[in-house]
Amino acid sequence: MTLSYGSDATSTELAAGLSDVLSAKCDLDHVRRVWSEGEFDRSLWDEVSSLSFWGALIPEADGGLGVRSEDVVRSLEEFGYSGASLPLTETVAVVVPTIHRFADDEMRDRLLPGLLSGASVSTAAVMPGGTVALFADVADVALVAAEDGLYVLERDQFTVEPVHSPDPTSRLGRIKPRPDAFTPHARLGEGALDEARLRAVWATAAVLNGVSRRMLDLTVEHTKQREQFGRAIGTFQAVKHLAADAWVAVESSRPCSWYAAYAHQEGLPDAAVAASVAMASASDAARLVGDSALQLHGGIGFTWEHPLHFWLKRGKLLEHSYGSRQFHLRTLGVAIRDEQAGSEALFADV
Amino acid sequence: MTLSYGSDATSTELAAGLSDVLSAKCDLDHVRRVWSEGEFDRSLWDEVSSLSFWGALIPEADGGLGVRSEDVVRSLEEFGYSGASLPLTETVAVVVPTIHRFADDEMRDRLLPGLLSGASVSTAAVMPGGTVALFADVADVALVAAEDGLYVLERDQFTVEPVHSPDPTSRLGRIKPRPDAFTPHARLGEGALDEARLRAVWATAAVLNGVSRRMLDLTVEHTKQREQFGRAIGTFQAVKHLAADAWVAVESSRPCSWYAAYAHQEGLPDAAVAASVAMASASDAARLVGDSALQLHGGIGFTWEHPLHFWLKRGKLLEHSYGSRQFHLRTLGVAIRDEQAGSEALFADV
Amino acid sequence: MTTETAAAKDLAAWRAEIRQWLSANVPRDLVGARPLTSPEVLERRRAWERVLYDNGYAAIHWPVEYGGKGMGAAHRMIFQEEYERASAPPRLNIQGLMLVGPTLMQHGTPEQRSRWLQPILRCEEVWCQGFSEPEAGSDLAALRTSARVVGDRYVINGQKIWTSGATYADWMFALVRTDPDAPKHRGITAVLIDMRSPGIEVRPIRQINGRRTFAEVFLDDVEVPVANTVGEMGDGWNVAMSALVLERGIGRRSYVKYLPLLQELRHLAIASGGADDSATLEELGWHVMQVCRYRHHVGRTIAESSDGRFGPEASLNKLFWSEMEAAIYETGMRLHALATATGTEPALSERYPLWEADYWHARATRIFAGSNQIQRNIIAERVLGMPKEKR
Amino acid sequence: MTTETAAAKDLAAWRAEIRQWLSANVPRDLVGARPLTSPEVLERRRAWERVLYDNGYAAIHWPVEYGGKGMGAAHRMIFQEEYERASAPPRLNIQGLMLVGPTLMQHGTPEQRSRWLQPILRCEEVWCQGFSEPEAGSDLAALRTSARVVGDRYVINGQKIWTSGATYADWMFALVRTDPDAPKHRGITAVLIDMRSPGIEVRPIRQINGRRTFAEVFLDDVEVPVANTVGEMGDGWNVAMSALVLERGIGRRSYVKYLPLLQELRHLAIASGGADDSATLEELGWHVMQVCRYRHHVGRTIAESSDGRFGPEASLNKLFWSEMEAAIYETGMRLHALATATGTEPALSERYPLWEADYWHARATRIFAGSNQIQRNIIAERVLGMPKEKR
Repeated sequence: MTLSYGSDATSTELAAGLSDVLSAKCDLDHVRRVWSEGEFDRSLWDEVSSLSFWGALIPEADGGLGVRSEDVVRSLEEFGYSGASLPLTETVAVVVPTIHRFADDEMRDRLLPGLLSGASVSTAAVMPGGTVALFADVADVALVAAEDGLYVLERDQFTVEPVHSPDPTSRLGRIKPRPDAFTPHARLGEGALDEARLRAVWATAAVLNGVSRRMLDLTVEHTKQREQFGRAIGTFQAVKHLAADAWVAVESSRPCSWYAAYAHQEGLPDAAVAASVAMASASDAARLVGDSALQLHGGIGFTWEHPLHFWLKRGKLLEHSYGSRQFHLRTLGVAIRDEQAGSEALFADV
Repeated sequence: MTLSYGSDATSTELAAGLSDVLSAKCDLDHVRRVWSEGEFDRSLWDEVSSLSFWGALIPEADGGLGVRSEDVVRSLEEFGYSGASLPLTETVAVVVPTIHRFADDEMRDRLLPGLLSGASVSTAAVMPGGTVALFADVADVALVAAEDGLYVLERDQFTVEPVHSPDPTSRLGRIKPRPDAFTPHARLGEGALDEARLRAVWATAAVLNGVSRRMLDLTVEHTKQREQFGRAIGTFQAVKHLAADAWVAVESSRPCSWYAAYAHQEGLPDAAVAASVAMASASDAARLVGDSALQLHGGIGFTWEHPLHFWLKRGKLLEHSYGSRQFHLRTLGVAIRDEQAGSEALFADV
Repeated sequence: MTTETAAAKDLAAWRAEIRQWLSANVPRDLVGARPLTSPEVLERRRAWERVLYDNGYAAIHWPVEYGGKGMGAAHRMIFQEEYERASAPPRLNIQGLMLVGPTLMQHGTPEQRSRWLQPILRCEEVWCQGFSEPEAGSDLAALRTSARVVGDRYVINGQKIWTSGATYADWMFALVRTDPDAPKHRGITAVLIDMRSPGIEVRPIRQINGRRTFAEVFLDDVEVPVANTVGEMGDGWNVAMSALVLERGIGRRSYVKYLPLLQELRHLAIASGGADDSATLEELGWHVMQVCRYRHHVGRTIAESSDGRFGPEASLNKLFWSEMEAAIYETGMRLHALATATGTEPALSERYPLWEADYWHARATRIFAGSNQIQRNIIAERVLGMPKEKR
Repeated sequence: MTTETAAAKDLAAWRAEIRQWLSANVPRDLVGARPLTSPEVLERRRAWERVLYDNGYAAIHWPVEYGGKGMGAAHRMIFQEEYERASAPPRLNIQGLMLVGPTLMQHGTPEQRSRWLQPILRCEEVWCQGFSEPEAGSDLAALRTSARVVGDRYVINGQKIWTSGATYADWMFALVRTDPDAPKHRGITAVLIDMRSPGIEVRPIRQINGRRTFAEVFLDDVEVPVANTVGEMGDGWNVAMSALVLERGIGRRSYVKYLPLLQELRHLAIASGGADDSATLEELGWHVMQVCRYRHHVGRTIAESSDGRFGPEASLNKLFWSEMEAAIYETGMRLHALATATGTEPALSERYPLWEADYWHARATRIFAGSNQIQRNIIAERVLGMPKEKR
């Protein structure tokens, strides 16, 4: 299988299908409403559920779409671009495929139908040392990391304590398992935790790149319209160079998540490095793009009324979800310390 | 005593005296010759010696000028600005005052006259873990740090192994003490090592700021002269903003070395913090200014013939002398970890 | 005793005096009171301003003849440092004390000075500034609010934006266009507008951090006496420029303001396990360095200014502190997120929403009072003497 | 087997073929030979080019009809990766193979192609590029070198600068001004100049790293047949622009080139005690990230390009690798200085002067082939569609 970096037909079609629904149902007014009302966006969740999207990564025989990991990356970018507030990343990229692969038959049969239909909402708390998860309070099913592996907790097995986040629509919360929640039966098979982490990381990187693209598009549009000193501010070199650097940051980050998904799917020796590269570069880009976006919008970007801040805040949340930039850079630093730079654990041949 | 940040009469007069000699004797042709010929610039050394400059910081009664530490800072900047290749920093700011204060009478009487007259050349290897010093091979006297304090070694007590440096005129070398060099008699009194380190740090920061100022001046001048697209490149906003950021970096760094010298002179509780701030900010500025200087000069800046590279290379050497930026930032990080931010050990009242 | 030493002693005595007075008088119940613009808090802030006035501290930089102490920059900066160290309440009438008062002293008529200066000093009349407009941000001279002269009155129509304090200010120091046919920088006039005039509507702007500290001000046939003109009619641009130098300048913000932020970073770093981590220590150290740089830049500028006025170098000040502040808040956002993810002490978690609100505000500072892009142009052209852009 | 899978197998087979051939054939005695431009080393490099030619690897991207393999971007990148992984000698005739050959295929006459293509392929004639002039750097169209038509010859006068390989090149692909009265971008013509023509003087430029890899070329009444014009007389600007896209584009530099640099950073970090230091690890990790980004950006560009030609997005490529490379060398300078100060293994110390020379060169890459400021303008205007500057 050759790596298409998102340009092949499957990837494009899947993204187009999702994008159609999102652009029809999740326009700026919708995003603004979700941010104002504070409720979980159940109607959009149901719309996406009707696409059979949640099972994208599991085989058709098991009720999924059977596409490859790298083929959902473009869809994840579209999701980030849209501003929708859903546990889309967690469900499609982490929970469904991990349960499909690592749960026993009983658990699969019990949980997958609801997850695939959208009747159950899910989330994942899989990074080292943390039990904070997005959409924790609306999750029916949660993957939760413990010292000895990855557990599947259902709604009555945990409580949720809300915690502050720059993006309240992502409903960040601390998952507090009940004392008896970590049963052997709830534990997924060997390797589930590593797998879930990798998935969460490359998938979130893709979403974050979509967030960055949206911020950049809003900004470039603004600089073409906004006039000062008798000309569009986009004519000023200082403005151009900020925009150009932002574009370079995001466009050099995007292929990294495509590759990370591919390396993971193929089981390449550099899959872990690739995931950290994807997330660290997406964070780098989001910070730079967000910074320039706010600066180039001028005052209007600081008003609640202008939509820019929805993506700014989503970006700020995702930058620190599933491992901060620093966390992933250290992972990469350790990787090169322990392996020669020419090793396939850092740069696999493709 | 109030802090004048370099604007009082003593400071200005001392700097003007040095600057007169340097601008008369150390023009661009002279600098180019020193870089080409590879010899120690003994003639310029003798010129500066004739100013009685080496004893600036020791009392008039002992043959010095009796000025205060902060009053030599502007002179040190002029030295950095001039491009002269001399162990000026080490002699005036480190070796002479440290020996004057910490040596016993016998050593003072034996060494100071030669140091003050310029008959002896001196250097200092005072940072943790290192024995590399500027002008090591021409030094008659060297301060050398050991685990139990600071030692004064004379020419026959050490050998020198040349080591690579971006600035060959600064004659970087590793001082290798002879087996019997670290005698009790050669050891300076308690506190000498801390004192010498502080001095070397704030003084080098001042020199480095002078180096940065010269690079910035050369660059601004170039952008006014060089035309592309039918106008001086200094009219382009991208060029302006690089130059403006460079200026901000160096002008916000300069007062830090003035303050560090003052805090040291006055024995303020934040003297150590102030020295590290001075050096870290001078390194920050030098890197930024050097980067922009080379970029804005375009191709001409890469020719040996153009003088920019003398300051670029001097800057690159000094950035990593007497503690790198990283070393000093860690020192500051440890300082704030161990002290509340409002403590006088971080920010003394003045 | 040399003059210099005498001066140093004088400054030390001044610091001691202020420190002692503040520690005895700062109203503890105002520390952290929120929102600062609620009617109840505003009333207490007015009361505090009267206490400052009664003790002669309302405007130490104003000349003695106008009720100040005629103090120079060094004394002002010490006052500011001690004021911030004491966590004293934010000054309520900044625009009046720093902008309008000094501008009237420079450009006003004797009648204007006797009408307006004392109420500023006593905080009986609070001022806001009406310069920015929707189409006139960085390009201030593009302002469109029009003032037609009808008899001895202006009739003013237009809109101002980003006006802090508009909801409670009594007066606005505004720029309006009195001559639509003159070149852009001509035909602008500075006027003093009673905020209670008919035709003024103030709409607070909801910002991305949820706060409403700025407002839009709509002016619909607002009548203002021509006698409220500051300087010559049509010379408002020059009046405004001398006022803006005051706004960007030294003396309104000391390094002490940043010490509590450094302290919070320190707590966060320790709480999230970074106390022995070299990367975290370097990052903390970098912020310490920046705050020190800011401190000494201010100190140097004061030492070099004999008359308390500052040139284009003031652009360094604004550029530096706004970038420094944004960087401090950025690090704090990361450390707060980290502390939240790993679980931390409630005292720190409670600070996170406040830190975030301040984080967004800190990023706004890179735009207001002349965007940092504009400041860089000013530095390049007026300090470094680089040639002007082709226009 | 799907077409995609077949394509993947084809690429894997190609990689295996090249890897094996290079490992058997790369002349070990040329690895690290310095200086690369000494006559003796040049002779061995020519010999190596002939080996490549004899085995059909001289110009795999050239069409089969001209002696290449007609391979697309993916194959070329694999060749490049393996070539760099094998530490094979730098290609001697880059300008001929990448710039002049493809340009003649696009714009040349049949006679020109049959005269010049084969000697390029066989490395019998080495080419240099004569575009830049002292007054025409970023503003290439400001070039002044004049070519007067006298009968069937041009008489050329002027000066070129930053010409790599001028000391040993046989031919120069140059831009000259044939019509001094035409607008700046008109009146430029692309010509092929025999470097042995009377009136040519080559003066190597001593660079700040001590190397002399660039030269000035002075042209004093140099006669060149008008038949050596590439494209139309006066249309040289368009010929040059299509050539420059090739120069900035993909396929000349793979991520593999940076692996030895990362390896050196790794050694330095370990040797200077940074192996367990989080700040050092983050810094190393950042460089790994950057090299991966570069790799995947190139991979993506190749995947998206069907015809092997690249648009303004190529500006990202040049901007990214030049900044990445400069940053890697900057870290290395710090680590080398640190290792020197604390004392380290001789093998690393010996590398320091070489690293430094390369460090300065790496900073030059941000200027040559269109400064990074120019690249940012191109991205903003041609990729993002931002409006052009007022001129």
